Amino acid sequence: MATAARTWKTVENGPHELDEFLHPISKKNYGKWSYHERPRPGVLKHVALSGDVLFTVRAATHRQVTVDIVRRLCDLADRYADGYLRWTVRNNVEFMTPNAENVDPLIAALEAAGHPVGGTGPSVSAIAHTQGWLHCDIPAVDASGVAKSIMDTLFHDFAHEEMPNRVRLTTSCCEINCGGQADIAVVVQHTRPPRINHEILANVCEMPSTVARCPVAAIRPTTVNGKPSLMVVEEKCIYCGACFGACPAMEINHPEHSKLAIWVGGKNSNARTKPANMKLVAHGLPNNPPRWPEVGELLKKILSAYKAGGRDWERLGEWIDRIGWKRFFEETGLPFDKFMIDNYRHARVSFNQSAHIRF
Amino acid sequence: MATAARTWKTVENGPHELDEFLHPISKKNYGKWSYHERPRPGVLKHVALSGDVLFTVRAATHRQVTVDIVRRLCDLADRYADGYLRWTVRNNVEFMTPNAENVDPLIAALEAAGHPVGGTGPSVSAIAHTQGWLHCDIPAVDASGVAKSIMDTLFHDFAHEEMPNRVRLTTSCCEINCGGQADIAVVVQHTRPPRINHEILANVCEMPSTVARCPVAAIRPTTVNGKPSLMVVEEKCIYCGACFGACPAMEINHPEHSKLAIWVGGKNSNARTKPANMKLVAHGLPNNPPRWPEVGELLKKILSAYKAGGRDWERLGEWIDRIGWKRFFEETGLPFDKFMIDNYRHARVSFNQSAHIRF
Amino acid sequence: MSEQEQQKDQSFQLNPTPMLDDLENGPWPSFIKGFKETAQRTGKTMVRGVLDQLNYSYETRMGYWKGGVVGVHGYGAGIISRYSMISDKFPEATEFHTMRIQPAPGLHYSTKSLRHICDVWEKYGSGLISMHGQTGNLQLQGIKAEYVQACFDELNQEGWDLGGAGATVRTGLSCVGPARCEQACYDTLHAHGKVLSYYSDLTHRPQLPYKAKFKFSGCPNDCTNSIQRSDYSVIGTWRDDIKINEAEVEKFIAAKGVDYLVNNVITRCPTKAITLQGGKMVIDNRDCVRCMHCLNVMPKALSPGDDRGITLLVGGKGHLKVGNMLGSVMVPFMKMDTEEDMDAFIELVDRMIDYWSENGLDHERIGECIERVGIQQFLDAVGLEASVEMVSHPRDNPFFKAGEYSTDEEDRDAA
Amino acid sequence: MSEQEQQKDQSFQLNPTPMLDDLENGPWPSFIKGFKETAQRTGKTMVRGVLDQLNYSYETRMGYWKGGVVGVHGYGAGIISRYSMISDKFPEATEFHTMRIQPAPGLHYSTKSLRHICDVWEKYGSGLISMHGQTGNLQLQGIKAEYVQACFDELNQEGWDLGGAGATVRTGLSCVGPARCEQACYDTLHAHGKVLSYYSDLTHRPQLPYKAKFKFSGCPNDCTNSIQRSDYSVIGTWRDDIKINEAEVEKFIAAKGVDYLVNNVITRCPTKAITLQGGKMVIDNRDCVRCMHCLNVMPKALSPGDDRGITLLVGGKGHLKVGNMLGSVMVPFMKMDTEEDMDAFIELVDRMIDYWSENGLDHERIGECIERVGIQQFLDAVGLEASVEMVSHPRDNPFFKAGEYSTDEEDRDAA
Ligand code: SRM
Ligand code: SRM
Ligand code: SRM
Ligand code: SRM
Ligand code: SF4
Ligand code: SF4
Ligand code: SF4
Ligand code: SF4
Ligand code: SF4
Ligand code: SF4
Ligand code: SF4
Ligand code: SF4
Repeated sequence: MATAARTWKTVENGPHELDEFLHPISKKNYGKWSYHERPRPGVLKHVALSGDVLFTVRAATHRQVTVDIVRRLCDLADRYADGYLRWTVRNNVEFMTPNAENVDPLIAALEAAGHPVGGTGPSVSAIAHTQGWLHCDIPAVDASGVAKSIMDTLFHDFAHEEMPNRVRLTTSCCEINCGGQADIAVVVQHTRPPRINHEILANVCEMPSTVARCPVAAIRPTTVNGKPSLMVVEEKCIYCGACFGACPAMEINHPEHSKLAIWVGGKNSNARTKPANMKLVAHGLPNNPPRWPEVGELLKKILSAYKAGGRDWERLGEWIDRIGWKRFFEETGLPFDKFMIDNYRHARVSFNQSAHIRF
Repeated sequence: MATAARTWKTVENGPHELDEFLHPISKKNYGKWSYHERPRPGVLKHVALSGDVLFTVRAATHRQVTVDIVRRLCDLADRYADGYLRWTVRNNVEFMTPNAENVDPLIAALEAAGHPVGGTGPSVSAIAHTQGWLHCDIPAVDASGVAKSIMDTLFHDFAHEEMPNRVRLTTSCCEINCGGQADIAVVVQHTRPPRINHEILANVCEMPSTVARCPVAAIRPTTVNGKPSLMVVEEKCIYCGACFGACPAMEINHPEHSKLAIWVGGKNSNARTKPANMKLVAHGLPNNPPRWPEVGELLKKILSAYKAGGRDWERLGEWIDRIGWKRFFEETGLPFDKFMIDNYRHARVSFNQSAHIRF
Repeated sequence: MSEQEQQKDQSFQLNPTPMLDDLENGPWPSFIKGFKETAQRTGKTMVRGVLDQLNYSYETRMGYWKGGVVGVHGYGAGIISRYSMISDKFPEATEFHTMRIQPAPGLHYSTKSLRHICDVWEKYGSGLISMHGQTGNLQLQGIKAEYVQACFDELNQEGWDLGGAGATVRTGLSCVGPARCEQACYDTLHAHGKVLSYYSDLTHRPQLPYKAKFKFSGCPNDCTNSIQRSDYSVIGTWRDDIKINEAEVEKFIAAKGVDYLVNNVITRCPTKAITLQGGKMVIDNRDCVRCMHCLNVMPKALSPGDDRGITLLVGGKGHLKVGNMLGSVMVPFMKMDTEEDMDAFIELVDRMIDYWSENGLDHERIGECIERVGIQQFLDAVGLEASVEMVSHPRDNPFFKAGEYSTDEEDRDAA
Repeated sequence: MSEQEQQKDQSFQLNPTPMLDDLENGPWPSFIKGFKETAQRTGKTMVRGVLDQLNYSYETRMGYWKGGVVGVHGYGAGIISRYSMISDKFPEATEFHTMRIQPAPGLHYSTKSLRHICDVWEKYGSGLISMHGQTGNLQLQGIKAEYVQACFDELNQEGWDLGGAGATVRTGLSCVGPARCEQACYDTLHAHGKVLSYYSDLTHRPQLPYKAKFKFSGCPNDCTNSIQRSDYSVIGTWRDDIKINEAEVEKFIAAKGVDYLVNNVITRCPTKAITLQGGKMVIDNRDCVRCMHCLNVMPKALSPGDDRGITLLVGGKGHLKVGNMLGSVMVPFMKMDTEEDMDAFIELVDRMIDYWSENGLDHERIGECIERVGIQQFLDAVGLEASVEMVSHPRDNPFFKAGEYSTDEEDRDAA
């Protein structure tokens, strides 16, 4: 087949046409919605200006799905949602129907098929996660496994709306952080410089690109066994792993020395406060497959303090802004340490340049 | 005299002993004060836990005073304040007395002597200013003249407490800004790179220090007429004038090209908000002695918008935070321009990284 | 012969994966369970190999994939090639390439279209799908290089195109917007479709300093996380007053009480634009920054105004080099109603991409580029006026070069 | 022969200074009027020369002073020398040096002491005084090099010492504090005296990378602007609860009304630590950040707690190089009641100055030095524990090196 003559001429259309994929009620009331309600966790009810009603049922998937799973979801969509379905930006699947009586059976069928319903309103929605050992070429951890383990632990709060506001989690399998900012993020953290594999370097490395990739100019050309190679000035290196993305010979990953760190208070919406970057609150957690229990425990601590203390509509970072970082560390029992003080480019702007202190 | 044998052996005591300079009521109630009131602009009434009362009368000086003026103030202190007086950090003079009946005659005498009383509470206190052409070796403007001109213009608000909160002004005669951050600051701004006086450079310049002083590494060693000298890479230079402080051959000042800029919203107290740096709102104002009328006009505009719109206790920067910078520019009639967008080291942190916009 | 056509070995058996098996437990859907199911049913050895290698990764706590070059005819991007570094140990996992497919805007599908994808994918590939990647691609995960072109051709005939990778425009992401949401201030789905189609060439053939992402959110709730995760963040907003349904406001207060109104609406407004006056809420729209909070709490009572459009924020990106960079306002407002509006938008973005293409360093995102050259230069180059809404506050340092200075000698002498 | 002793020329006349004369008008005190008065009375030609040169500056819009080296026996700093660059034009302005004198803490004087200074200064100098410089010096402005030593010796006999200049500890500044202010949480005046006396040697002899300034404010109102303008900003604070005089609170509310309380106190608290409960104000001291606002508005009703001490902020400085830098918290709290407390404070600052002396670059302030080396290294070197109060928030980028890593070869192989 691979050698058979190709008869098809590529059509470079970019994104697929949307028209044929929209639910008829969506199409009819396109851009003319009035308001929404949340009848129960996992279900939205949107009301159009025309008076039309559209129920949405949101269910979890594990993102790394299969043709079998997709076909099963299609079966449910054919049965309960007029043959349409969509995915959310957090890998949840959504079924829409104007028929209120379809909602409960759909929920039952989804849960029977292993797709719990939830993730709406002030709940913990699915984790936005990345590729990990399953596919990426630079991961220090498996993203799908970490995500699965955490969601098993926090499951109650996916299926219930009991948080002060929505909680968004991400996990990322290297410091590059494809998972992005979140209320709570679990990100790989390296604790030592890359070891250079001089054997393969000459063959696999575009050396000038690799040198340029380093944010602190710690990589220098050198000669090893008479061959051109690279070296790392270890005092300068900040263990970021960026060079490994450029060149597989810059071996940053290590079963012991690649750890996990926890970040909190990221926020993307503009509601109330401006979007905010997440901040480091724990690091050096062991890379402990298959369940990474230390991570789950810590997330539970953070979320239960937030659940207990946060006010309605306060996102996690807003709750901390109100009570102060000192109390955040007290109430979660996490230790603050000197590494959590920024010493990178804009460090100064994070210093407490005031006499505002909580005692 | 200069050659006469020296008999005195220096006593390196640092600050002068305080004890003999404290008013007896201060000494008696030292650290044991209960509260204060402001009976009228320029007058404070402090009440001690002991019940003792101490009135303070605050009057303006022009800072660049003389023995004649100081002696005159001493006469008043002897007559109305038991022989003691102090200066504030803003170059106002203060007389303290436990006798309420001394207050009015003291005020009258001070004003007769040319020292208006005021500067307390929500007023415009004296300008903290710098040396200027009178004394410094690098100024582009005369600080005392600018300060005098502004205070003549704003005089009403020194003598009255009609502002939303206290207003602190500074002026500085070069970009180094010895006058410091303020609610409103008038600071020199250069609009072109230094011209190098190669004639004198070799004699007066510690070249490596001068090179090191430049924040953007725009200064390079070169040779001029066979002699070692310096050159400025004009594309890099940010016209800061720092090199001129290191070396008088780096002639940054110019009667036309050295301008004045206005900065607002600096705040040093920790009351409510954290201390804040001031921000650029006008630049390219002409250096126009002896009265710099353009500066005074602009300050009046800013202050009258603040006076009209600020809420009680809102410092100028807090008022702007509430109404937004857009409206600040609208209400003062000042134009915003691209140079007011930061492009220096921490520029990014001043960008609007949100969809929060006022229309 | 496609994978599917290979005779299924009747004796197909998965190897032991003790570390992975633990992940089959628990209430959350298990990807391991899913993989095993598909492997068992189809007998795909690639999936078995991948499970084996993954189990080995769990044991050794190291990853074992390396990249290479795999593509389709005429394109320079869109396939992420993965070769096992330990194929001697796991020969079945030797190749495991991913095809990045651009879904429709808003991640909408018909079951018909999805079933077709599944059929094609089962024919040529592993049957594993990542749905969706963080950038928004439908990731068909696990195909051998030899089947890539055929698989693509079959999909392309049904309107599916590849997404970006490397130094290209990437697949876009849009919120559900007008299809279902009352807050949508512009047609995110149409804008997404139009803009990304326009950039197909730049998506398929690396010609840029580095990647460029677009995300489209219908309102400042920013359900696509665009400010954080895209170079071009397109967020719906409005310029006139918030629309108020007074009857619904009264119902809200009657149902929830004034305390609730004060504590959950009024005091949460970031700019104190809302005040309580005689037990009623009054919005001073001049102070409103369109944060969405009050509209979120009271969706029946409050709605975006009628004069709608978008705010464009530029420069969002991840951690690399500079630490996380949020996008910042580049165009405070522009209309986005008509095709002409969208053309004007594309024209503007074209100028930005052009500037960046010419001035960006290798592997430098546009946000980093603007930070390096200084925003003034960028604004001038793309023909935008500075606006105070681009900043949280004006500069606080005096290090700027305003105006032109004379370079003639006379002037030098005067100095 | 001192200046004063020089026979006053009977025909002494000021030259025309048309630009300056305009500054004699207006309600604000006029320095020109003052200068002329003193010049006329004393016939000091130096003052005439300075007025002439200043008038010329006003005409040409350029300054004409240059520095040099003038000092007193044994000291390396404290005199700012000024020579006219155009002494051919204004020979009377040839020399115009300034003596920086350290006043008593809080800028307090007796008339006796001031009169003495005036007499000595009229004898040796111009009679012009800058009272005070921004750093807090009494600046005796205008003396010839030949009279400097004699003038200093006479002043020093009455307890006046020189302040700093160049790469030294500089003269300190303290708020009026316990001498008159109910908010003072420690003895600013005594601390200022003690600390600056201790640093006399470093004040008089340049031995540091650059200047170092101390400012002492009795409470977070920071009436000395210390956070902004000093390397070591010492600010009074308290650890226990705000003291409340309930009767005065009631009087306040009775007099001003609940609205005023809400709008001017409660809603202004930066951390929402104050709530209105049943028409009364309740402070949750755990959320209070000691900003002073409520105490400022209600000085009779609210006062700082009893467990008082200081916060030390390090690194404040002006524009040069890095843009304005505000000091940041280095010691959230330490007691400052006893001599031993102050000794402990000095010991700590000594360690900071030592570290900076060894690690600071030429002309680098301690704040810049800490920023360059990274705060971790600084904390370790001076023996301080990291505290969350040092930051507004923990780091938001992953670029840190936590913990030690093994460097042995075995480990390398394992990788
Ligand atoms: C379906 C989805 C958009 C899509 O096109 O896929 C969506 C849909 C809605 N979002 Fe969202 N949001 C969705 C992702 C997001 C994200 C991005 C994310 O989760 O990664 C954000 C930004 C989160 C952040 O700040 O980090 C987001 C921030 C919001 C907010 C602002 C919340 C806040 O207070 O900060 C609202 C307002 C609200 O909750 O009323 C909102 C409101 C809504 C509403 C109520 C809008 C409406 O009127 O229909 C929708 C139902 C929300 C619900 O779950 O209760 N949506 N929303 C996304 C569902 C993700 C999921 O499966 O969990
Ligand atoms: C697949 C995906 C993770 C996932 O499992 O979802 C992914 C995977 C990779 N990302 Fe990513 N990124 C993915 C979304 C993101 C996002 C999120 C987004 O787009 O919303 C980000 C943050 C936003 C941004 O663009 O910065 C992201 C920031 C990065 C970066 C850091 C870029 C930066 O400037 O900070 C890199 C490194 C690089 O480009 O050199 C990177 C690089 C990579 C590479 C190419 C690793 C490498 O250099 O070899 C990964 C290929 C993995 C693989 O085997 O497929 N990926 N990456 C996501 C793309 C799926 C898709 O196309 O739908
Ligand atoms: C005398 C002086 C201290 C000294 O040792 O010299 C002083 C004295 C007092 N200050 Fe101050 N402040 C003095 C300079 C300052 C400064 C520094 C400055 O002016 O350069 C500040 C910081 C200004 C800034 O943030 O930029 C300052 C910020 C405050 C504040 C905080 C105001 C705010 O809301 O931000 C208060 C509280 C208040 O006003 O009730 C305060 C309060 C006070 C009180 C009421 C304290 C007291 O209870 O006695 C004193 C009378 C104030 C008045 O004028 O009404 N003082 N005060 C200074 C008088 C300067 C002058 O002549 O105008
Ligand atoms: C006299 C005085 C201005 C005034 O009229 O009040 C002054 C005058 C000078 N300052 Fe200043 N500074 C004076 C207070 C300040 C302050 C305010 C303060 O101390 O509270 C600052 C801001 C805070 C700080 O320390 O940064 C200040 C920041 C500077 C700087 C910038 C330092 C920086 O790192 O940003 C320089 C430049 C330098 O040191 O190279 C400077 C340099 C100078 C020099 C030495 C100019 C030079 O490099 O030749 C000036 C000598 C002028 C003269 O002829 O007397 N002066 N200078 C102030 C000292 C009087 C006194 O001792 O009482
Ligand atoms: S976070 Fe890192 S390891 Fe994970 S998918 Fe992205 S680039 Fe790969
Ligand atoms: S890990 Fe980061 S800092 Fe270290 S050498 Fe590699 S790119 Fe540079
Ligand atoms: S601001 Fe500049 S010119 Fe003015 S006194 Fe300070 S250093 Fe001299
Ligand atoms: S003016 Fe400033 S930027 Fe320009 S050369 Fe001098 S020190 Fe450098
Ligand atoms: S971003 Fe706004 S318009 Fe889009 S789905 Fe979210 S709330 Fe609705
Ligand atoms: S949208 Fe946000 S800023 Fe505007 S009034 Fe509502 S809460 Fe305030
Ligand atoms: S800083 Fe505080 S203690 Fe000192 S004078 Fe100001 S208000 Fe009083
Ligand atoms: S001192 Fe400031 S932070 Fe503390 S309760 Fe009063 S207003 Fe709030």
